[in-house]
Amino acid sequence: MRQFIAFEPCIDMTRLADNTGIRRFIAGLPALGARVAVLAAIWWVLTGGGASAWVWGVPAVMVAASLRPGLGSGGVWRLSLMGLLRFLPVFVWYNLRGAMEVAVLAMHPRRRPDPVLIGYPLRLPPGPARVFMANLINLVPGTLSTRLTVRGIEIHVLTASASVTRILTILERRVADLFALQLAPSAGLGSQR
Amino acid sequence: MRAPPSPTASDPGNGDGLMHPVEITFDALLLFSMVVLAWQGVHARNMFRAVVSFIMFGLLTAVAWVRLEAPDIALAEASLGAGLTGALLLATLGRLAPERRGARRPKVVKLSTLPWLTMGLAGTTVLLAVTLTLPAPGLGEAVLAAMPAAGVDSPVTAVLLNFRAWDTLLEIGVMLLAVIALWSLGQDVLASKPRLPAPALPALVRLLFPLFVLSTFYLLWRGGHGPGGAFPAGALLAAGLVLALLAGAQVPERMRGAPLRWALGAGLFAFLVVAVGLMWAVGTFFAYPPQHASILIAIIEIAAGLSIGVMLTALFLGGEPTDIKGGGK
Amino acid sequence: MSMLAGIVLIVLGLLFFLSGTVGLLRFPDVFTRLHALSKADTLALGLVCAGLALHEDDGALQLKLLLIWLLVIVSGATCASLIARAALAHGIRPWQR
Amino acid sequence: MTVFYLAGALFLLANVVVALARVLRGPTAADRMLSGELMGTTAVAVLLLLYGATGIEALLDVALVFAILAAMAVVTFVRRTWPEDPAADDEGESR
Repeated sequence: MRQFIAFEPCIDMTRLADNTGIRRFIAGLPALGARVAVLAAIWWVLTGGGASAWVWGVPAVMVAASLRPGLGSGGVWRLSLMGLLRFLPVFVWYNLRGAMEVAVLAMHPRRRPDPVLIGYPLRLPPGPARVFMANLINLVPGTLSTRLTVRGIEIHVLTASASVTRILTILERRVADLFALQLAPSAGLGSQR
Repeated sequence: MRAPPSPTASDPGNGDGLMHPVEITFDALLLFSMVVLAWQGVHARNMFRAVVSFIMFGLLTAVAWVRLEAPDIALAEASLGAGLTGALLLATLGRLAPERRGARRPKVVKLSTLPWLTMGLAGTTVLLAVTLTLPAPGLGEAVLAAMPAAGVDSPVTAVLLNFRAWDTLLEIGVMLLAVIALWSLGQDVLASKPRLPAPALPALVRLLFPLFVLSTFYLLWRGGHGPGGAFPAGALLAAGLVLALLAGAQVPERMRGAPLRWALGAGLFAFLVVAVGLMWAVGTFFAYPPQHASILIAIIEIAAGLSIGVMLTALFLGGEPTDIKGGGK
Repeated sequence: MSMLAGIVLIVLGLLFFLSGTVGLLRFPDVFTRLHALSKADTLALGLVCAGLALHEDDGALQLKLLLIWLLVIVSGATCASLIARAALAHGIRPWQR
Repeated sequence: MTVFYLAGALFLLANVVVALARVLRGPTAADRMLSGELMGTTAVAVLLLLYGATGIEALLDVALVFAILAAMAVVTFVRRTWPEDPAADDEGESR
């Protein structure tokens, strides 16, 4: 499996790739294409386009698409467009709410945080989606991921309340949509520690 | 975009160019916080506090260069100050013995420093007075007059890689000497710490790395007609490489020998080839014919950007890459 | 109209920056302070970027502002976890009421 | 309009100066690092506002460089200055 950033509808090309090199190369093509397309778009954003920009841009995109930092594969990023549309509003809303809650807590003369560490068993399959979720947790109301373990995430909660697990469950479902993944059957609610 | 460039500290109050009170307050506050941070950076007794102060000082220095309408230097300061300088200091701190790491330094300010302080202040005042009497434009007009033959649209790049390219050549040579000196001292220190980081870190670096490469190219391209060029681009490339090393990447086995040395020397090599080649083709040492200046500068710029990036990374590594610990994945 | 909306967004962003700083100073331990930074500051920068984008009419520049925000948000979210993990590993226990 | 942007930048700068107290007070190295991170984010915002005031597009590039390097200091910090060391788990050395 190769690591790449891909925005493609869910045609699972990797399933076609068994062992043969050519097949794997062909299977990697749409991924490489997607990578090149995304990087070319970013190049356009950086430079604003124009002929002289693309003289540099074509080699730049090629080099950027082919160089890897040598950190192995993080797994496939296969994003679904519909999932993105479902994910974005939820993310924006939660990010706003998270910032508001922190702001109120910081500004309020008497209210103090009441933090607690909880474990949240992840239902997402291992891979980039889990890391994405762990990072996302830092941006939504009252949660901060501290450790990603095999079983789940250890989370520092700013103010202990029942709404945290509900938010996390909703968020996890939206992340699964975004990555076009199926969640594992429910592993029960987050256990207090 | 909208408003014309606002008057700044570079032309203090000549006629209509008076600064708005908000600007004056901003500059004063900026200056104040820079002095505080510089003081902390030098005199803080907790080493870590000193390093963080220095990093923050670097960030504010970039803002100060922006206020002085020198975006070129701001860009260089941003790419070095926010990237490699801080990383070098933080890594050095980690190499100190644990008891010294967060430890208190002996108190430096004594009463005997007072004469030195007075002398310093007096010297600064004299320098300031002398600076104010200097003719204001400097060499700016001479540079602008020569721009049509420069081969690039950015005056700063023209000076660095055309009019005074000789200086830049020597600078790159000095950097290379520093790397050679460092390699002769010992082997790299990163290889001894193969512990794997949290999965979030490699994920971040895998995501950012292509962007580092892309923006390196962007700054090289930008250098042709605006703030940018080989130095900030090289610094950015180095930051990307260092980030990859910090996330657990190893210098690949097949890159350790000749390819690494070629990358380190590419800048100097390109410079010398162009300089000597021109002597053979045109008859003068290192004087670009105007019609080819643009492409020659581009070649040198790419080679120099690559070299600077790899040299800075080598300086961060702190020695020649070893192949003792398990190789690249 | 978009001028006014931009100003409102920027002012909101500045207020969130302020609340992030207040949180950094008032919250009792490193974990709670991380909450303040990772949420308030990233949103604050997003609001400033959005406000400036509204005042801008060049599409590439608007997207550049978005790119800057995305870079900061990705770095910020990852760094928050990294610091929290390091602090726990160094035996810093979360503050409790 | 220019004055509005400049006033915003001034506000942010004052904000950061106040946050410097966290560098001085600590108590742990992580706390000091946090104010460094705050400074990075704020510097990006200040540069964007200065861009708004002056219209010099190069300032966006400076902000972009800051943004792409935002993780640099923290990553070096957790990997080199303060690496996780199981042996030192319960003493938290460089507080």
